[in-house]
Amino acid sequence: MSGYAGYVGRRLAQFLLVVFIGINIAYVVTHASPIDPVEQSISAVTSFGNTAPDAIEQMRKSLRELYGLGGTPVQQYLTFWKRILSADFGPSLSAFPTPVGTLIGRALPWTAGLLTVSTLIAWVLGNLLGGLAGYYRQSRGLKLMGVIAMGLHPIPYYILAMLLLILFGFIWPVLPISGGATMNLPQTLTPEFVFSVLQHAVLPALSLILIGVGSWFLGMRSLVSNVLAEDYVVYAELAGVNSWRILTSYVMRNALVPQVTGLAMSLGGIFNGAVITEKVFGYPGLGSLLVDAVYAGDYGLVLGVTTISILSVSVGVLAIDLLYPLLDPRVKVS
Amino acid sequence: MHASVEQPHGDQEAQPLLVVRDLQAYYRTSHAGVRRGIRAVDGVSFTVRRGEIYGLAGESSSGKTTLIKSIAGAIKPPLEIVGGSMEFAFLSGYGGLHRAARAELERIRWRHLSYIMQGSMNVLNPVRRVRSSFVDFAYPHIGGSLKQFEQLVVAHLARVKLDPSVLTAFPHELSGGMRQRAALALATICRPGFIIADEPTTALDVVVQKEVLGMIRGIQRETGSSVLFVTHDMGVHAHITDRLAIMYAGRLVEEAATAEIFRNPLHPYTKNLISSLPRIGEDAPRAGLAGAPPNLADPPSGCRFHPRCPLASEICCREVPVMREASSGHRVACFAVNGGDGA
Amino acid sequence: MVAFIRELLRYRTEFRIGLALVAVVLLLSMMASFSPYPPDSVYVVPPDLPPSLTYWFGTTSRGQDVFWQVSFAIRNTLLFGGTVALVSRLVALAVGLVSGYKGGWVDRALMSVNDTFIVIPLLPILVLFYFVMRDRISWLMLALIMACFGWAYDARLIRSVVMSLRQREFTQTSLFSGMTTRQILTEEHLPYVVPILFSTTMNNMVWSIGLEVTLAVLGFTDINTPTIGGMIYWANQHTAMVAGIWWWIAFPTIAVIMAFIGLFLLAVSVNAHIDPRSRLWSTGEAS
Amino acid sequence: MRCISALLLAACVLGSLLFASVELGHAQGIPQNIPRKELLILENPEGTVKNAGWFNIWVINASAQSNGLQQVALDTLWYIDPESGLDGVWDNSLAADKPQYNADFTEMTVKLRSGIFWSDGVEFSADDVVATVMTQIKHPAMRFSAVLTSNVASVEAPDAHTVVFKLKKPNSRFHTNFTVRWGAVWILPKHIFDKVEDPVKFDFNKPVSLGAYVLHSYDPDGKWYIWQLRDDWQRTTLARFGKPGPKYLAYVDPGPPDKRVIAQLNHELDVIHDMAPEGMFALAKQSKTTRAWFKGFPYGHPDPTLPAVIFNTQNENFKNPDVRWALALLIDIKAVAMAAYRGAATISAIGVPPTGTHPATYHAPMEDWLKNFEIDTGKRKIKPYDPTIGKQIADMLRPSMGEQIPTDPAEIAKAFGRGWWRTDPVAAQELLEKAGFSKRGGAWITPDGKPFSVRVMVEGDLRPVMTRAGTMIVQLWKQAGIDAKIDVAQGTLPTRRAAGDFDTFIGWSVETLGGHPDLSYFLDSWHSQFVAEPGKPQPLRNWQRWSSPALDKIIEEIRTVGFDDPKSIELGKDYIKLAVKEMPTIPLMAYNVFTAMDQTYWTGFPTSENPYTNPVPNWGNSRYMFVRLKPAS
Repeated sequence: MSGYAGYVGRRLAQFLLVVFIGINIAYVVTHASPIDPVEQSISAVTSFGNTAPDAIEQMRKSLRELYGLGGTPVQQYLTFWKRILSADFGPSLSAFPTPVGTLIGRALPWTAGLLTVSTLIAWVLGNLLGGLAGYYRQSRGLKLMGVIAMGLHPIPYYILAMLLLILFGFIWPVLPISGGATMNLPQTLTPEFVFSVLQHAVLPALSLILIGVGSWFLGMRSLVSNVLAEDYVVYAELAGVNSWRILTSYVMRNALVPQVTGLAMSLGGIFNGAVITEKVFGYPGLGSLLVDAVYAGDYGLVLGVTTISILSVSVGVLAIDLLYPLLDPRVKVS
Repeated sequence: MHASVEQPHGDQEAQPLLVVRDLQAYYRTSHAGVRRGIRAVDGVSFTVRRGEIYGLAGESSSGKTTLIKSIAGAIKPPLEIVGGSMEFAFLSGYGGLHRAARAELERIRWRHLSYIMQGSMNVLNPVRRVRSSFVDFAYPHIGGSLKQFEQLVVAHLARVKLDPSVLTAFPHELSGGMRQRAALALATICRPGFIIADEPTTALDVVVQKEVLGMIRGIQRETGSSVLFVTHDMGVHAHITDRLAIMYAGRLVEEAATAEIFRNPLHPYTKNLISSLPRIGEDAPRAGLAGAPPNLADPPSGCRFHPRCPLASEICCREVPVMREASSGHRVACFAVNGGDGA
Repeated sequence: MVAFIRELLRYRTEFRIGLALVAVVLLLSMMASFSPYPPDSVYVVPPDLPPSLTYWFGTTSRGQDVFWQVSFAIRNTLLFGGTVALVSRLVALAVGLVSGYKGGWVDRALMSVNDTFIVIPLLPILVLFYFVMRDRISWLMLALIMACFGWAYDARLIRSVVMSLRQREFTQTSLFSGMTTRQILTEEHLPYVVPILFSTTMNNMVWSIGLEVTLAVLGFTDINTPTIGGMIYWANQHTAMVAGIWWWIAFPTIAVIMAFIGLFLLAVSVNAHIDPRSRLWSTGEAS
Repeated sequence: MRCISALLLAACVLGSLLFASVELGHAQGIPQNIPRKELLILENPEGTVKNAGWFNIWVINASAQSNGLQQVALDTLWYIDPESGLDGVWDNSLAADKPQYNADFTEMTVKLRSGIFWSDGVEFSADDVVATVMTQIKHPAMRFSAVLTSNVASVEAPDAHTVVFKLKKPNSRFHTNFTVRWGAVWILPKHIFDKVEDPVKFDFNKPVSLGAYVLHSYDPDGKWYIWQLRDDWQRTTLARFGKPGPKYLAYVDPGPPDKRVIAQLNHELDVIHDMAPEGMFALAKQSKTTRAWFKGFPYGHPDPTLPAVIFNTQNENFKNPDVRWALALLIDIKAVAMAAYRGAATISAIGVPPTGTHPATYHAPMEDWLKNFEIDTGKRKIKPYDPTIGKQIADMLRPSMGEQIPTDPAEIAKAFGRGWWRTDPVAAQELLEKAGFSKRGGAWITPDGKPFSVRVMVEGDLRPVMTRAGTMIVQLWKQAGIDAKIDVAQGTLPTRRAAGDFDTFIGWSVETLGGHPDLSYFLDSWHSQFVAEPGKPQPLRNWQRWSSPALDKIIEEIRTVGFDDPKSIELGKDYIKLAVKEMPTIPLMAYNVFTAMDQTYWTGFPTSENPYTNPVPNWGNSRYMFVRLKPAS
């Protein structure tokens, strides 16, 4: 077990390194952005009244001060890290003085909820059906499902989402097509609100599942057909081991290993948000916040979202690496 | 020598464990309406007696694997049993496992028929501990409490000189030899009457090979099982089998007691095999035989060996030789040996 | 090679269907060179006409012939997806194989780089990049950037496969028999990695083309060059979905789906064919 | 196999249960617990509001403005209508009368109404106006700080209903800062802001209203805001026109254009702010209850805004008016109108939007001057104006649109505009050659020997119509041998526009009051005193950075002439003539906004037949709509 502890230690060090480099790259890239938040604010402000250049210069100065953009680049960089380490992303520049944390905190539950659930459903469904399709190769239903998965997989997501929206929002209008919950419903944990949230999540989730299930399905099916040819499966079949047991403990269990890797990474990646989902279904979330922030040159907010994203993906990757020896005992930890 | 637990002592000649009659197993494919058949096993007959180790030799793509697949009932399209029958002592009336009812199969497998595979070090599920393989394979047949079962497994492992600790190990944590022995224990834990062993020692180094062969022999003696032992390695056959059949291009060409075959090979192919016999453990190619094994999709007419046979005559191209007893218990299918009349 | 393809054609229905689909799509994309109109010219034909004998795929609200637009778009999109896939596959393969096989500090160093690429969110970077580059951003440049970010995930996958392959007997045997690392990698491991490579290539292309569409829908691509994303962008600008100009969206979508199903079937059948274990079942070469 | 079947069955049952349960509930995108009959649902084009709980409109990063805040919750001194208005275009809102200037326009006195109350029961008074000015002057990071600082020397309230502004320099148009045309300087509640330590960091949540509605509820995720009619609505300025019809207003983010159309077809969105022309056509075809500004084609409401090709006149290539003219003569306005609006555009050759009262004030009277206007191509003199282009567009559309297209010349002029510049590649070539450009192998070379490249910056998705016009213009220029390319600056256009980081862009630097002939609303900002150095940010609206001593003279004269003085119209015409000669921007057409109104629940929307206000729902002026809305029977 000390080998494992050493492994964990080395892996943790690597994790910290990756997070550090990642956040630094994000910092550099966002600060290389040609969009100046001050100019963005000024252009928003000057939509009224003609303003002399000297007045604008004055406004610019006071904004720089207000936003804390003064100081040398080194000082700014140090301030940035001080903030990160105290888990405070500072104020948003495009929604000054609202803290970045508040904005993210508002959007995150929606994104995390929708994407976690639909990623998980797509993963379970895709792997289950893909596993069955790989195992029962002759089943017509599963073959058909394979064709459907193949066809759904490459449809541009935007098109699929719009089609669903037109289908269930217009031609057969049974599902809400906008927002995260019914308007004018207090966001408290009442059964009514929860139901409304679920109801509003059906279409976005369906679109994500439909688009996501295909790749899991196809991946699992080919993994299973590889595993099927393995000696231990052939042998277990010859030995008359219960076929459900073979499917689950022999075939799926072995084929799932790479799929778990994929799951952890896509779960980590959900913090990027699903910009198009949010756009099409008017679903609240991090994606549009992020794009808005980029537009506005609000690098405080961009960095906040990217940092959270970097952290969560890193944790996901770390988790796989730490769990990998458990999933696949063949892998030596050293 | 102990007899099978299930069967009363009896006349072994009268009640063989397995009788294969004129078995034909083809791979059938159909492309754009054109049906093709690959005659991997084409009219094979033999008998495995109780308590013996029956060897089956032949080079790659001679149809050995197809033959044992057919016997084991592991038939998946495009493989088809086209003709013939296989009668097991423990399963009557079906004419082969492939026709047996599902429930019947589940009852028989592992209890009466087990299997030691080629590369059997890879037969253990890599992501589960060794114990669960024993549970999956044998527990349904043995029953009782799990604790009792485990005691039984531990006892059985001792026979193959394995420590009980292997049960909690993952397969990859064991050495090749240990895995081989664990697989052997797994195949024999139910004391089956019939064991099919398909190249069980091929990938092993000489020392381990010898040890494993000894164990197979030991367990077979102890349980009185019959073993169908398939390998291309004539050295191994010499070491372990009681009787030996030589297969070529989907057909048996010669069958006799092992010692008899080595002493007095009759078929030109057998002769060639024996003369080019490598020493045990040496996996060298057999020299001295021109040409390649035939394409079974379009086999040569008559005796399938004739294109490579030094003794081939005109009749060999035309007609198929049948197995005839050349001396007591020594059957051979060759016009040059049996004389020129056809089937 | 020819014999191999002939064999595939003969025994694999999937291969035949796949080949037909890919051929149709390739033909369509090659037609682009014969377009009577420059791809970015508008109002060259009457707008909003449904598919007819004159305009096979109809015309857009911008007065373009959908047939020629799809032809340009699928060509550019496949070129784009192919470039991303090719470049990122090369990197993924190199990193995955070396990292998985070598292990130790090489693995840790490579995986640190790899993980950094995995964890950095791509979308804001692409958007920022677009802001900096503006109209100088060409499809090739976008493809290279996406390739930079598209390899890491699959490198990890390949590495994990190699890591478990490494534990298998034949690797040890090969090692003892004095094969070099390079030999082991190419001769022993590649056959196991190739199927994964194929399927990740598909996924990578779907991913990159999907991302291209996403960027286009958000308005972050070069709208002067027709791509599938570009077509959707313009269709969107003309609310083609609700305006009933379905052919503007349907045909590019169908083209993408055809291309992918075709490529997928090709990959699957080639995979199955080179895999000695499953080959047995179809050509019946019994052992 | 049995297992799979069972699984599939389970999945199907589960799926259908989900849908069934959904069908039981309300599947509509309308607020809960509010009677639909009392509710008007409008689009807020700002989309999803990032910082939803922020209502302090007076700070620099004011969150949402057109979420109902400026339309129904706030108020200021005057409103000017881009259309004819409920009671004339001018409305004294909080002010009791028009602004009173002294003779040299250095002092403005405002008389205020009495009996107007904030929604928390505090009476509105002159102190609120003074506080509005002083608070903002004190805090440079507040929204109107710069403009107030540069104008106001002091502001005083001699009594509760009088405010006196002392100005730093003469400005006869100072009151327009407090006059709503889309928006203005809104009056803040002194009694609230007095208690606030730092007004820049104050969220003003929940907002105290001076308008007729108060905040009822809002989405913390910024998708919707619901406003409720005040019980004491009679104590607001809107009460003069009667009781507003809708008891509740919902300003929502309805998503992309396709979805807005769907939402209105489902009667879940009463007023769409804007969409692509095709969406408008689809709605007109599919919905019997949808009404737009025009009953038929071209539907859209012409906003008093003038989309144009705006040159960066500090760029060497575009310094010469001959070049700008050459580029104008290469444009086929009919093709642009088709590409941008499918013909549903109101074109204008001169630098004033063809909307509101402007056609009567400027376009019609100047027609003769335009017909006789000549330019010198260096080789000859041509008369570039073609007065029949509006008619040509109508004729072009008639075969496909039929009866919707008017035949009466006056109607055609109203809907499609009058004339424009005749496409004249020969004259354009001569002009370019006169400017020292040369054509080599079909491609134009600048005088300093480089390829003549023109980037046309557009805003992409955010302004689809402009993007489409830009693409067409690029195509036309390209055909003439100019290396033209579209440059999508989605999201960055405001920054780049201000920074002068462009060759040309499609946008507007001309915005007028619409209902009033005065042009100083935009023109004053064109004075060379505001033009920034190259590389320095340009304050609005002179994005073309054009400076002209002749124009400065006109502007300075306007500053000394009263707002309603007929002389300012003459000065306006002088500006138009100058701009035609110099062509600092190529005026294209009015910004037609496809505002679609669903009459299923409400009737009485403003239309071209009953043009009492601007229906475009993000305009502050749209509040007048609410008093005319009646429930549909």
